[in-house]
Amino acid sequence: MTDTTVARSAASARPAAAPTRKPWLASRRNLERALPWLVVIGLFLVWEVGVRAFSVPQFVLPAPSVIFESMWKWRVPILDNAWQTLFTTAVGFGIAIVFGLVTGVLIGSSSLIYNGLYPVLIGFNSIPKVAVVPILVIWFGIGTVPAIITAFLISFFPILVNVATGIATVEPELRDVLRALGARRRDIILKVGLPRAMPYFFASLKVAITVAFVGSIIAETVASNKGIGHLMMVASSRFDVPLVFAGLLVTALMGVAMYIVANIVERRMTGWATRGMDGGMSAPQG
Amino acid sequence: MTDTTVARSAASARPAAAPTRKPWLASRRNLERALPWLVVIGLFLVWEVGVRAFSVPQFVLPAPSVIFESMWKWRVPILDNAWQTLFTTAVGFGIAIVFGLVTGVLIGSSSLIYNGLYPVLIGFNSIPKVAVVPILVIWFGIGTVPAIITAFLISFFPILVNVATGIATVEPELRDVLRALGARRRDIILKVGLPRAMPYFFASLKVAITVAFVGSIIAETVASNKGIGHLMMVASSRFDVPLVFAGLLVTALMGVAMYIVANIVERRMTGWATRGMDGGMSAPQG
Amino acid sequence: QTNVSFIMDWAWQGPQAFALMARNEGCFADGGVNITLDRGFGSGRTPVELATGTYQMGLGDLNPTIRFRAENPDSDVIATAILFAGTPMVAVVRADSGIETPADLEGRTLAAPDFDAGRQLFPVFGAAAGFDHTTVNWMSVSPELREPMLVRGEVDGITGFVTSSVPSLEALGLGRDDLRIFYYADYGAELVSTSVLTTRAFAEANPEVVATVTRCMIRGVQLADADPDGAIAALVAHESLTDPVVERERWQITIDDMLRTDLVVAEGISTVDMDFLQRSIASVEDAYGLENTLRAEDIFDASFLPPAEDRMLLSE
Amino acid sequence: MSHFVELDNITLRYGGEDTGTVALEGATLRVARGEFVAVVGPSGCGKSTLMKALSGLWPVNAGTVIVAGREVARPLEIVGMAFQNATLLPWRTTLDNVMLPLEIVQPHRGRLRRHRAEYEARARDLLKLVGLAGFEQKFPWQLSGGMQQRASLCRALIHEPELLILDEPFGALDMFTREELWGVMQDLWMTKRPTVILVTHDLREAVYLADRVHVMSARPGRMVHARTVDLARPRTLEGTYTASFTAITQELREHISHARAAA
Amino acid sequence: MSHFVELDNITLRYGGEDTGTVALEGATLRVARGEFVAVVGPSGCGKSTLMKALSGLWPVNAGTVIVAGREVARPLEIVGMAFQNATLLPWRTTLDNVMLPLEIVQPHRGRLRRHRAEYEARARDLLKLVGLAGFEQKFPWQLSGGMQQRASLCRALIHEPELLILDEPFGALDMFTREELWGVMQDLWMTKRPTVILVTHDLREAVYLADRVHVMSARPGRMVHARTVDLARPRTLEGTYTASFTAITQELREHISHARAAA
Ligand SMILES: Nc1ncnc2c1ncn2[C@@H]1O[C@H](COP(=O)(O)OP(=O)(O)OP(=O)(O)O)[C@@H](O)[C@H]1O
Ligand SMILES: Nc1ncnc2c1ncn2[C@@H]1O[C@H](COP(=O)(O)OP(=O)(O)OP(=O)(O)O)[C@@H](O)[C@H]1O
Ligand SMILES: Cc1ncc(C[n+]2csc(CCO)c2C)c(N)n1
Ligand SMILES: [Mg+2]
Ligand SMILES: [Mg+2]
Repeated sequence: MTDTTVARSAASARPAAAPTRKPWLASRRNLERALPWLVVIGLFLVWEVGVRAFSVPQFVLPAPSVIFESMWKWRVPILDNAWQTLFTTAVGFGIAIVFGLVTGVLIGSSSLIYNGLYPVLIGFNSIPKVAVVPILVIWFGIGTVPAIITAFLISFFPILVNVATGIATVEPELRDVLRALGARRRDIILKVGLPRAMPYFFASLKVAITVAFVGSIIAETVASNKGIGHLMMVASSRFDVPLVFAGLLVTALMGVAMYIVANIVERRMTGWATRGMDGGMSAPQG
Repeated sequence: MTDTTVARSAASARPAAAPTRKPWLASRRNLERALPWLVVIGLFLVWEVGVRAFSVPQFVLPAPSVIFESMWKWRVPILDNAWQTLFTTAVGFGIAIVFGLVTGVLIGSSSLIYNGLYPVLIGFNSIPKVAVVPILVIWFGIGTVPAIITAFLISFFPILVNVATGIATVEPELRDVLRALGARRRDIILKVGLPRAMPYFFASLKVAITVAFVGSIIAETVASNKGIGHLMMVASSRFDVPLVFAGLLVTALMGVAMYIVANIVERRMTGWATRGMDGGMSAPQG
Repeated sequence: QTNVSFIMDWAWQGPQAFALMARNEGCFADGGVNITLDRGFGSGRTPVELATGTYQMGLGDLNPTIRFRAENPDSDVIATAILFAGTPMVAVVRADSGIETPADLEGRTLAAPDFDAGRQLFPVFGAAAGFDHTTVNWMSVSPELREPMLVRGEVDGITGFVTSSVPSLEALGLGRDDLRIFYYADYGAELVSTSVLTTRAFAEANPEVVATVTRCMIRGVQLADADPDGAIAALVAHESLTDPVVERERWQITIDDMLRTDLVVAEGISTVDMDFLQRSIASVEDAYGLENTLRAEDIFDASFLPPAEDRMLLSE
Repeated sequence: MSHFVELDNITLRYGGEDTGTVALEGATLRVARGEFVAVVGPSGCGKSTLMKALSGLWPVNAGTVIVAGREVARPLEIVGMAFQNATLLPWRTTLDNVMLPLEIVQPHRGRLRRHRAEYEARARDLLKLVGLAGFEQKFPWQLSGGMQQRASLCRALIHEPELLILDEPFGALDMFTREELWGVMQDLWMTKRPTVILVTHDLREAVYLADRVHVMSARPGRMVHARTVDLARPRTLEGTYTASFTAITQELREHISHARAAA
Repeated sequence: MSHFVELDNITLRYGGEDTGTVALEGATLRVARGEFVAVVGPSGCGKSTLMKALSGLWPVNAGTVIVAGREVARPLEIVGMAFQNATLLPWRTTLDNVMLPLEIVQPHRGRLRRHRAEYEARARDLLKLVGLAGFEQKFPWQLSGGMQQRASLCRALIHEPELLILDEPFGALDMFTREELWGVMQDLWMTKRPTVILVTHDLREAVYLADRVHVMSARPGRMVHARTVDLARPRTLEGTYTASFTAITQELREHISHARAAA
């Protein structure tokens, strides 16, 4: 989205500054690359210092150093459980992408389906999925399946909404290009609707990935003998708050990892939407 | 999005069919209006029949009739608690809108902020909010505040993502219209970025509303003496599964109600994006 | 009037009704305490809430508090009264499962939440009943899935509190006759249960307040024991979602299985045998693999109790 | 004789019965197979609307639209259309934009996968013909306005449609590029003989290219004049400076002037 | 004398050092305050790019751009620009689109709220002048191509900027509407005397309106010829058919022809 290198063409980037400013540009790019790390490190520092300064008890909020220690100490079970959660989430998320795309296209391209399905979907999605997990467990037994389904159920909706909106707001001019060729509805969706909706599809993936993790983890806390959710449950049941936070941190890491994957795909596919420029509203030199 | 009446101008709707087809059109519009009801009623019927046919035990899945009965029986406390949840959710959601808009604009308009904040936000949002509630309780005490904060924390992210994407993918041609006037960055965002992002902002509200409910309810199950979450906790701790489902159903209803409100505002503000047409990909007559 | 916020051990149910009776009688107010009674979220949460200062006093099964103290040596959560001396911890199996004695549980699968006290103190049960608890397989489920798992036969048994599991199973269609219930206490597990908790710092700063709250909680148990229906009525008035029939039964089970131990009937509520308590602490520490460091006097302070004659049960 | 394209007394209204804008009212146009017809008229008179009606993109409120013997209810496969705005798809390169119709229209659609190289060569040739060689892999927003318009023209031609609808295809071009493309268009028409309907503001262009020029009235648009151009083919640029040529443009000029004044 | 607009030997490249498209190379243009200058050249030669450079929308890679005595680093408030594409904001009505600059540019920005009615009247007058009376409340997509272009022109004029940059403002209009607007432009220029830089493909238009016409080479664009038009003002449409007028257009024609051929 805010990438400066573009798919299929590097010839499109606006000069971000006059040539004389190159050194600054270079350092800006470096800054951009370094910034997430700086933010994270800064956050942890503030946290560590805050916890120590106010001597917050460990069972309230453990210091990052304590969490890292716990992470290292329990690295084997953490990796084991993280792997399980990652797998569950990825599968549920994968199903959600397919389902979200298909249903999004249907809802976005027909006001009948839109009117018929949207309220029901909204209603369903207002329900906390924790409440649905027990039913899934009773139907599918304890294990991976309920977690996958939960990850799916929780994450398809953001995808669906954005795909539907993307399809429904395609500029009629672009649609007419295909219609004028006598294109079938399916072709119009494939050649105009979906490409046009891509930037928003990828935006929705950012949301969907995070909620997919939330979904599989809450399912694991309700009924599972594996996964980060289970690990956090065990940890909290023995007051091991640092381990709980280690589980949260690992989840966050996995979320970011999945985001990076999605981001790479996004940059390849939606460079056109930002014309390969710095995606900002700012002037090239402003 | 798929509205046929447009903001400020009724003169824009495509004729959806040749005049001779009017009666069919009329019945189609009626169908559209009736469809959500039909779908809901159909769903409940299938559910009821299924439960009876397979004599599913009540603790697995109570029949709708049983749920409605329970809803009626406990109507006074349900309304009481629903009101609390609605209030909590609305407040948290309101804060999320403001915060999501502002942060979305920042992230969407600066690749520096984008790069610095996005990974951190993704990481944070991958964490199940249930795990954060206890900390909030320690800081803010048991009651409404943690629930409001949870609703906020869980629902700002979808808004932020879509606003940021909307701002970042504004067509450079439109941006240049303002830039050529020497407009300040703030003006460009207000006059082009935000209007352009509106369809996606409203799309995100659909997601955000539903997760806001999820947020306040899970907070209520962890720390509150009021609200639908509390009700469901009480109900589930004595295995009153029909009452749990009654709570879920009321939540779904509230979600739909908030959606309808958002939808009305949306239709007023984003008619331009669909050119006031049936939002479909279909030909006027196809 | 001193403000005290008090957290219960669980949602408002039959076993929690007594506190409301005491409050309705005006016991706290008369003693100069303006008490706020909040629902709880499990006995494990209470010591944490007290240690963080979110609440000044609370109610909870003593075992999680023992563990909390042992694992956080700096913390100073103490009990000022043990209201229910009998432990509600049980293992429940179906009567037709072929499990006749606790030893038959070996190699079987039990369902319970990770934080379930019955599951966490299962080693104490194993040691007392003389079987190898390590051969048991556990299935981690949330509380609302525990009993359905047993009903649907997906596990051989569950652990939990008799006050919660038995009414739940009845609601799911398994009456007492269909069940075999192993009370940990019946096999010699030396455990106590629901206690009035606070921090030592608060108690030393506000001795009268703590004494009043402790006295009134005992008073509440006396009242609720003498008038169970009145207790449920108070409960219904407080929590409109209450189902009186279920809660009446729950309270009755609490009276029968947890409150009326021989010692309490003979010498009054919160009459504590310190040797028993010390052994109980040791068994908890053993169950969690902790060193035996906590002394009974460190965790139970009898000095806030009213005199024994004010602690006798009123009924009979 | 039945015509290939037959618009009969059509009315087209954007929006509702009372509030809507009536863009066309009683417009009639007949074009024989293989004819080259131009439509001229004042800005906003309904030329683009007429094109949308006859391509089936927008349904008419009254009257009939018949193309190739069948009433037009939805857009036809046999049409190639260049819109007034280039409307290239921004996520496709210029080459991919030009090749779009091949992915949609039979028989190319079915053959595209196997004969990709051949079709791609055809697209590249077309692009070269309009002066866009070397820009095949650029995205539309990397082209100038006139270049976009030329790419859009290629897209209308690539699948060699029977009916070509061109809405001001040369409007954004300088005179020389424009005149060059007139020649290209004329060659193409004379070899393949598609039916062409061209909207233009340039009377020289209309007379150079068309067999017949229709003049539209101001909105609501209808045909007020038709002028057959019986100049010999192939026509040359020099020919546009002859007296017979300028007489025709002059005549059309007057009619448009009237049409505008009447509004 | 220092010029109001001074582009000195500028180079502008889209994209990277090696792979990018060089759109302008060594282009130089000087315009005095109050002058009316036209720029012509073959399609894709860099005319629009030149406008973007001089309005500060796109930074140059080499050379200097000076407007009103200061080097242009970012767009200036004193500019009114009509883009080659109308680029009206689709969520605003025509009237609101035209009034957009008033919401941005001082002193109008500060006065708009209190003097709304007055400004709105001005906008309506402008719209009427270009023949768009009655379309104030329509959305851009409810206008024809030519109507959109006219609205876009109004937007460039509404705040009476000192420097007007017009990129083919009349390209989508029929001859009559176009000629009418030439008159409007000339009147406006003669009364308010803004500095105007006009890009056009129509040599008659260039010579009718401008004090000087610059011819650009094919890409990479630079100025290859400048022709001062010393015809008396106000110029008339009849004047465009005089020999002195056509001599100038003919001369320019030849230069463009050379510029194209050289590429
Ligand atoms: N989508 C639309 N909705 C409403 N009105 C429209 C729409 N499109 C065009 N109109 C109106 O219909 C009339 C005719 O428009 P049309 O685009 O056909 O004109 P045109 O002859 O092509 O003009 P130009 O030469 O300027 O392109 C105009 O008055 C315009 O305002
Ligand atoms: N955003 C862009 N990115 C990359 N290349 C561009 C971009 N804009 C224009 N170009 C290239 O720069 C060159 C000049 O384009 P420009 O738009 O200035 O031409 P022009 O003279 O205005 O042409 P026309 O008369 O067709 O409008 C063209 O070759 C074009 O491909
Ligand atoms: C560790 C632990 N603490 C509390 C409860 C909740 N609970 C359910 S029934 C009951 C009655 C006893 O007073 C209590 C306290 C639990 N299940 N596990
Ligand atoms: Mg048109
Ligand atoms: Mg241009």
